Amino acid sequence: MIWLTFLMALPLAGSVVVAALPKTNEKLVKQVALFTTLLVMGATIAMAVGFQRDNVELQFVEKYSWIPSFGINYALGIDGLALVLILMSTILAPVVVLAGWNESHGGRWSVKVFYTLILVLETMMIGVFAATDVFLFYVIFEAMLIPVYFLIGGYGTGERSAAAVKFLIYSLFGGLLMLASIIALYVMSGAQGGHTFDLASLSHLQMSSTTQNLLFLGFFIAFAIKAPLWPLHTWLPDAAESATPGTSVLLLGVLDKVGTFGMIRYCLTLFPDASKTFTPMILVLAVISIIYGAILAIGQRDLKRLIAFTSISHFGFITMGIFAMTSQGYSGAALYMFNHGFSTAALFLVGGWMISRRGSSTIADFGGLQRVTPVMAWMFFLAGMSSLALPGLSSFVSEFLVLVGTFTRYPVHAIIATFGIVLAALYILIPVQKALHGPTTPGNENLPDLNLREKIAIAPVIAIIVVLGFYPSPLLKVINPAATHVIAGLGFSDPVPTSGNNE
Amino acid sequence: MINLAIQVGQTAAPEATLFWILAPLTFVAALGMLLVKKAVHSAILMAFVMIALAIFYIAQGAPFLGIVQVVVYTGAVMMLFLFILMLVGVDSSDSLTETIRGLRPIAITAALGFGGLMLSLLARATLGRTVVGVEAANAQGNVQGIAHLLFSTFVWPFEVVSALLITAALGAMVLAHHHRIQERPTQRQLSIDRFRGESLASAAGLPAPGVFARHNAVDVPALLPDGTAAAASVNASLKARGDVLDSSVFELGRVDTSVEEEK
Amino acid sequence: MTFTAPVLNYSLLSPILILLVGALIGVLVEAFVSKALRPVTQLSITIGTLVLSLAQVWKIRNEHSTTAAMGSVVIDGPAILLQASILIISIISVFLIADTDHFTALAASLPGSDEERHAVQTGNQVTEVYPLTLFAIAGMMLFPISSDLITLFVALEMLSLPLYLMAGLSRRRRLASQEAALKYFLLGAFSSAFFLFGMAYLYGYSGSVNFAGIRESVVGGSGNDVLLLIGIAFVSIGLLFKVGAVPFHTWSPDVYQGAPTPVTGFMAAATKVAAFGAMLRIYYTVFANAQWSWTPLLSAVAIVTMLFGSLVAIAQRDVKRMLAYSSIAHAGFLLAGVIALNKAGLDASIFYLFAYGIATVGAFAIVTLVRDSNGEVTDLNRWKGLGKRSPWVATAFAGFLLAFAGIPLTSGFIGKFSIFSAAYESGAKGVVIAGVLSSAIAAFFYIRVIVLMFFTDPIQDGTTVDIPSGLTRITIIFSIAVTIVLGVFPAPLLTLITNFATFIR
Amino acid sequence: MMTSTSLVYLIALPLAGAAILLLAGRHSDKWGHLLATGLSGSSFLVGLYQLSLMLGRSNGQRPITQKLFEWISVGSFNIDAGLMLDQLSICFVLLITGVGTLIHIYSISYMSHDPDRRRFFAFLNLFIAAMLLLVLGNSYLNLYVGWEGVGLASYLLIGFWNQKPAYATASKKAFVMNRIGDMGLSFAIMIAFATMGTVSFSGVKEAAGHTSTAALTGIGIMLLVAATGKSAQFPLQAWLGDAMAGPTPVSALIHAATMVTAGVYLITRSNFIFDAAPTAQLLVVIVGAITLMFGALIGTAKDDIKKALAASTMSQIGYMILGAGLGPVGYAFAIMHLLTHGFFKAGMFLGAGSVMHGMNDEVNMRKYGALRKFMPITFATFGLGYLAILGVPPFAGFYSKDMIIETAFNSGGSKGVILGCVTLLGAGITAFYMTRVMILTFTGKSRWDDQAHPHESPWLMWLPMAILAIGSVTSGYLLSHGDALVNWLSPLFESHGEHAELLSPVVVSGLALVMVAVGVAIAFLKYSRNEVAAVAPDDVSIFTRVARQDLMQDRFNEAVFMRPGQVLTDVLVKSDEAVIDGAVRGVGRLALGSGSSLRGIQTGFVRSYAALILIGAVVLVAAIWVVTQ
Amino acid sequence: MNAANYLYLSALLFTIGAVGVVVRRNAIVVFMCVELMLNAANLSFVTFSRINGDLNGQVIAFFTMVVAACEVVVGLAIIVTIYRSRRSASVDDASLLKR
Repeated sequence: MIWLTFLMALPLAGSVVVAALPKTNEKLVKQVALFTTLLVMGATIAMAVGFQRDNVELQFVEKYSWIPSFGINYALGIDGLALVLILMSTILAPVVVLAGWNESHGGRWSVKVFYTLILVLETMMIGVFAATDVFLFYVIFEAMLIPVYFLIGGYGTGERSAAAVKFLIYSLFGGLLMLASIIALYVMSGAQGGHTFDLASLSHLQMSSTTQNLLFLGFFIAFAIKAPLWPLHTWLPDAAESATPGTSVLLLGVLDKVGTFGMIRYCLTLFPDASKTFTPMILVLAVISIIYGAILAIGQRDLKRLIAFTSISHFGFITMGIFAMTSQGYSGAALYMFNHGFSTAALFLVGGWMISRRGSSTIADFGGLQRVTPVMAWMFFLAGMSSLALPGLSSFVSEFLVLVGTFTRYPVHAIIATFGIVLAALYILIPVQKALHGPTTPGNENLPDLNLREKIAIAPVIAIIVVLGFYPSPLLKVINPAATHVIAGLGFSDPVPTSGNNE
Repeated sequence: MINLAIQVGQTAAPEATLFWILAPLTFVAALGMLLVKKAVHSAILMAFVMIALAIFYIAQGAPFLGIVQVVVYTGAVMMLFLFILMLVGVDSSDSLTETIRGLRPIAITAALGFGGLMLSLLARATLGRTVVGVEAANAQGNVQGIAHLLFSTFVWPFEVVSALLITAALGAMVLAHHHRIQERPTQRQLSIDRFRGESLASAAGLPAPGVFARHNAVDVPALLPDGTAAAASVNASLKARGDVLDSSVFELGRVDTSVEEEK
Repeated sequence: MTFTAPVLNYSLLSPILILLVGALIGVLVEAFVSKALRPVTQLSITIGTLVLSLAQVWKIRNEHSTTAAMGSVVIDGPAILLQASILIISIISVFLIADTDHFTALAASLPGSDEERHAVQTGNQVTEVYPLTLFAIAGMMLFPISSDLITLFVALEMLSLPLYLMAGLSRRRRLASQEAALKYFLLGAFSSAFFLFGMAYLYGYSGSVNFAGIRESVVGGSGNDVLLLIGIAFVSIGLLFKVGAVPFHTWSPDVYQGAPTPVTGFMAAATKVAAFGAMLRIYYTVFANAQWSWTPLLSAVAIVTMLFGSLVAIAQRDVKRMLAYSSIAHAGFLLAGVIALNKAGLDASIFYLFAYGIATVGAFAIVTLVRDSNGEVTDLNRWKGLGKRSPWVATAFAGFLLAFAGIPLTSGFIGKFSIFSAAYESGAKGVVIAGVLSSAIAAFFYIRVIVLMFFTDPIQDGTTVDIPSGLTRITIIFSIAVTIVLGVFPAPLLTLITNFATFIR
Repeated sequence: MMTSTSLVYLIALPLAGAAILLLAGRHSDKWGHLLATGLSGSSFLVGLYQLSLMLGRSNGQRPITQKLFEWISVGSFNIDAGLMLDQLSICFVLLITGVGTLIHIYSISYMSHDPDRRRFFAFLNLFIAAMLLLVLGNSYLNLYVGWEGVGLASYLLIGFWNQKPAYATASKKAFVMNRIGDMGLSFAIMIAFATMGTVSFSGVKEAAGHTSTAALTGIGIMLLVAATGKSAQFPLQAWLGDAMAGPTPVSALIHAATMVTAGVYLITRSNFIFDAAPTAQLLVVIVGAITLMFGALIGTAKDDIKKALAASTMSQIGYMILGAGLGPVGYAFAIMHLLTHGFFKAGMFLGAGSVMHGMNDEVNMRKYGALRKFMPITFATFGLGYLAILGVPPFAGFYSKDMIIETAFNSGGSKGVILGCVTLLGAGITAFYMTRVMILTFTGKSRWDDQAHPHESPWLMWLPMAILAIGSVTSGYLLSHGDALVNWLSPLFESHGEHAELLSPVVVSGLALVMVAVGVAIAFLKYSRNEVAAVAPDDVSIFTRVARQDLMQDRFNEAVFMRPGQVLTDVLVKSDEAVIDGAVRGVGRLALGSGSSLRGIQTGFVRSYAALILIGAVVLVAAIWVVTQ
Repeated sequence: MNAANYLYLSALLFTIGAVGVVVRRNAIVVFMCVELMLNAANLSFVTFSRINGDLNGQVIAFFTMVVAACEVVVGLAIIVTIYRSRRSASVDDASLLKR
């Protein structure tokens, strides 16, 4: 079975086709890109059907020798978590293409380049989640930066190049720290029975606790930059402010997930003891991120920056769930990753449409949109509700799982984090009021409502948000086995209810 | 310590005398290279050092090298140096004041440090084997011995050095050789050019130096009617070498032309 | 004393001999072929010679692990690999040199003189560059395979002298070019004096001029180490000077900037291979057992070099100077491979040298293309918007920069990874950490250039991109292809290196 | 427990209505309101059907459940999407769907001129569905979904006319303050799961017996926080007055009859927790007592008819909370008051709406007067509601409120006395401000301006009012006749021993009636005898002024939470830019600066380069010198 | 008389040469100082040759002379070129390229 390679090859082939098309035929370029992403989505779903839910081992495993001198393999394989994230990525891709049908206009380069980059990025998005060889993971992890860098810098708005550079430098810095750790792992593996980058083999390495702590930090800082965790977050608002909405969706929705995914896949697996050592510190950072991100979001005047800060808050939740070391926390975090992808996508896409219609991203420039463009306004409202984790929408399930899972082990952290849900109400409702409610701001009277293409693009996102709010079981069933596996692998089991002891 | 390990006593007395006379002189001469102003003097001192070294070579059982040192190094290479020095200006002299801030103290410290440390280290060094002396190797003659090595063990570098020589020759040619890419102008042509030029000022030829001047040397420019110096009257290469005397010393008082204008 | 005729093993020396013969033919061509025909004749002779030499290297690849020329040279795996690398880099560099617009029409003419103008108008060319290049290449080929002090010294001079000359042959900004030649020459001679002095002490310490003999003394030496250490120190100065390590780097920014760009590319790439090749051989074989003495010092030099190169490059405004500082930083990375002193370090260094060399030539090839009416434009501010003006050229340059920065999927990443892991394996963690840190700093200025090219609007100042001539185009395409292929599929080359690279001692 | 398959229809019907109306958009403008009303009514019928089924079963068999699907299941955290209908929920179901349907009917006419009537009905249906989920959910987490769902519906409906900035702000305020309460519910669920390992009602009930009091107290307090948010109890009461920004039917349904009583439901539902956590229970009582006085006092000073009613609602819910806090004896009475209040307060709100309908949406009572003649039906229905809330026998309030007062007195000790006095005093103040409303609105001279043409509302509007008025009159008697409600609910509550009676029911009723009479009398003296100023007079006592400003609650919130919050936000926004990002930029600048200064080494002079090499050599030699020492 | 004395002398001459490169400004003098350094190295070679009792050192010295001669040719050519362009043989004047 070469499902995963096939999945990665599809968009790559698409990008080649797009690159080969004439520059002038923009429509065809877009159609090909859309068709490719839809094809990938279909293929992913087909693959997901064949996924054995109860099997905690990696599935769809592929392994070919890549650089034998270093023991590097082209090794792929997915567990429930990876499957969920790949699904998210491949569903978001066509949505982004369709939703941002015109956002590539006005960039520094042609439409063709935009879609070539998007398709290349999709290949890497699949690969980064599927890689089971640390080296392969690192390669994709770093290489992904390049297309995003050009997408931000080439097609963004405002201070786009500065934002792109900031993003790249930040990420590269983290990546290099991780590289140092990877090198150390590689060398140790050589001393303990042969050079390898195989994740499973590396997880059995013997190392002193100091070494483990240092290497853990190397990985963790890289991921904490990626997933922006306070105080390493300052690149994100700038990047999100400058990027096109579609790029932002892929950046916040998918790329940043690599950070939290990496914490689970690499930090926890490779350095279980160090993970435990650093858990208290990380939890504090996560809680700070939750509250800090929320407060900063409240204080923003720019719609895109606001959304970016909400994401920082959400990533705080995800990180907290991961390091709560309970199955609820883990599954909640995993589910949160998926859900955040869609709720942020909805916010960014609708926000993007609002911005492109109005020609400004300052919240104060909107006003009364609900009267003018009701459908768009409702979509924004729904997306916002999902972002503040309204019960019945998908984010609620994950956020609550994270909180409950954290509470059973770290009640204080959970309690502080819960205050985030009140702040969430503020950071969503304030822009909702300013942008959608009130009298229509002069100049906005004739803004067009969503057209059919936009409706079609946003529909699946909203549908997923709503359906998963009521029926998250299919995803949870895929995630749970991995959750228990990982938690048990760390030597943890869920805390037992205390009341049993009081009898 | 080397001085303990090496007991090369065979030629001790005369060689020691030679050394203790010549070595200080060599040292002083070398030091002099740094301290004298004129490049030519440096070169002479350098030649002295080289000859002294040649003597040391011979004293140490390397007569071939000593001769080569005198013939090739001192005779050819140093002459090349002197030749170029002539070209650049034989009596051009360096001012010895330092212009790069802080370099002088750094250089002196570095020199003292380097020299001192090297001497101290050499005093510390031990060899751990007995000193052989070169007599055995020179048994069949120094030249024969070297030739033997040169044409057997070191034949490859010897061959390769030829490439180096070619490179050097080629390089010198590239940088110094003018292709005659223009016909040399004939006297007739020059004359025509002079009259058809933009101005007839020079048609009658350039002013001769010393004309109307208070001095008649070739390096003193002529004076123009208004008392200023005529730059064109001095040979260009003198000027280039910086050998032109400052003519202002010889200038007449300036004629005030502005008064005439006012009338 | 009976004289036995020396055995030279000409077949093993043939790559170098072919080059020398080619150079001599070139010299003869200068004398006998008409001016009009010289350029094309010289170019074909040079390329032909290089290809022939490469073929010869290929042919003798399995005869390695022997000494030749009475023990003056060693032909072993690394030797073959290094020679092949030098030749490949040289071939693509010669393609750049073939664009005569970079070289002065008449070196002997005064800058700005009528004579010079006339020489340019009549299409005069300094075709002597070709034989000089061949001599330099021959020196470079010899340098890393030398196995006695004399050959080493002669090779060093043989690669240096032509480069000194070539640095001064630029067509534009000739004063700067001549200044570069002067600086390169004076400092080069200065450092080779140190090198020679160090050799004297090695000879004094061991009583041998042959590497094997010296190594024997290092392993089981009698007496104390003072002479050895002085010898190592001074020989190192000479070598570190050639590779451009701090504080012996000072020549490189000035010379890189002043020299004609094709020469800079050739020098930066090929010299580095040769010098590091020799360095690897000397440290891995001759000095290996005195590791305790030189590892700390060399580590310090490596760390300082990486950080210095990266930091100063940030502040540069000239693309050639920036690349020069970048190459200083890379010298630091490569020193990590020397410090590693293990098989992995050797393999990694050879890979890195090849990958870096190719990318460097490619980068300088692109520098030659950006021009205005006065020739090349190296002021970075005028590179603004290059991506708009000529996307392919800018993309290729970005590719090289990313390779220098060590971004995955480029050869630079594999090189950096392998060299750092080798250094880490040998316990040089400080060097690795400094390397990682300076990579982060370095990324800063590589990215800045990318920003300038792609994300800044062009200023209308007459800067254009020259349409690459066929040969330059080959160089660029080849370089970028190698850079990417080695980033994605490095396995064949790495395996080849692993199988080949073992020093015979 | 028996399972059922039909419970879901209770929720599904209105939910489908909401979905259809929202998705179909303008296409359903013509028939949307009818569909919504019909679906709400059908849900009511389903409720009645369920009631009949329930009546047909024996006491122990009455609760029924339905598992819809597995909702969340991770480790030991297993939550089904499950419904449970028992004696308590059926009361609510009928109240919600019954009153809800009436208000739907009322709204058909009330909103007929609004272009967005369809959307209004969609939200109403959404509310009904969410509220039903709240009362039908079989676990705290399911309840939580409904809990926030009604909050959302409330937000949407308060802000229905959100083009007015003040209304939009009011809706936001309501949502945020509700969220604070919701946070309490979250905490309660988390504690419950951490200590008991379950969050279903049945599971918690079972585990409560062997759970530490501390944990139960924690859960109880957190549930109380939740209740204060949703039921506008002290200290989270500030949103309710502003919530009157919504259309009047909304105020009637959500902010009087149903949603705001969810807190009472929650406490009653969690009786097993509060019974085992006396501290939490005491707090419930205190909150109820404070709020009933608080609301009553605010009510005395409001000139806006809806806000006066809202204050009254707050106060009446205070009664219920107080009742629920009195333990097993109080739960049923709290529920009874809740039901009767649902009738009369909804009726009065609809009456107010009717008045506004006839008065060009004027809400200031000072501009009313003498409407009795123009709106006789409205006057009649409103008047019946008035009598009910006053607790005049035999109207509904008499039965329910007196029970609470009586239970309060009998709750023992000084606590009983204090609570009894507070409730009595509250009854008196209630009588005062309700009489004031009656007088200002319906009697005296007309004070309206020329544009107003008061007229009676159409039948679609007065019919629901009339039905509710009938309820106001009869419900009290029906529910308390033969302790019908108490017996009906008794299987749900653990009965403890009867308290000693401090005061007999007759005495209590007498005292209450006296208080009411006093209140009415004062109101008559103050408002009926004197001319009422059309503009609220300024020369009033400090107490009136404070009461007008809702007892400074907004000012308090602003000074204590909003201002510091804004300052904190501003400071953080600036410091994010200056400190955190500044540090990052500082590192960049440091690198650039050191690079620039290191450039200085490259002087351009070949001699200084040589010097550098020489220095390098000296360093090396020195190192050797040191090493070989 | 100890042969090591030659080594001391050689070291001193080398030091003087090195310092001369730093302190002198005339390019030709600078270059002569480099030659002095090479000569110092040669003296060491010859001395070590004597100590070691073989002629290898002398052969190296011989090679050094040849190489030095080549270097001189190239070096002087460069110096002459730059002198002609700049009319100055001072190494300090050649400082266009910096920083």
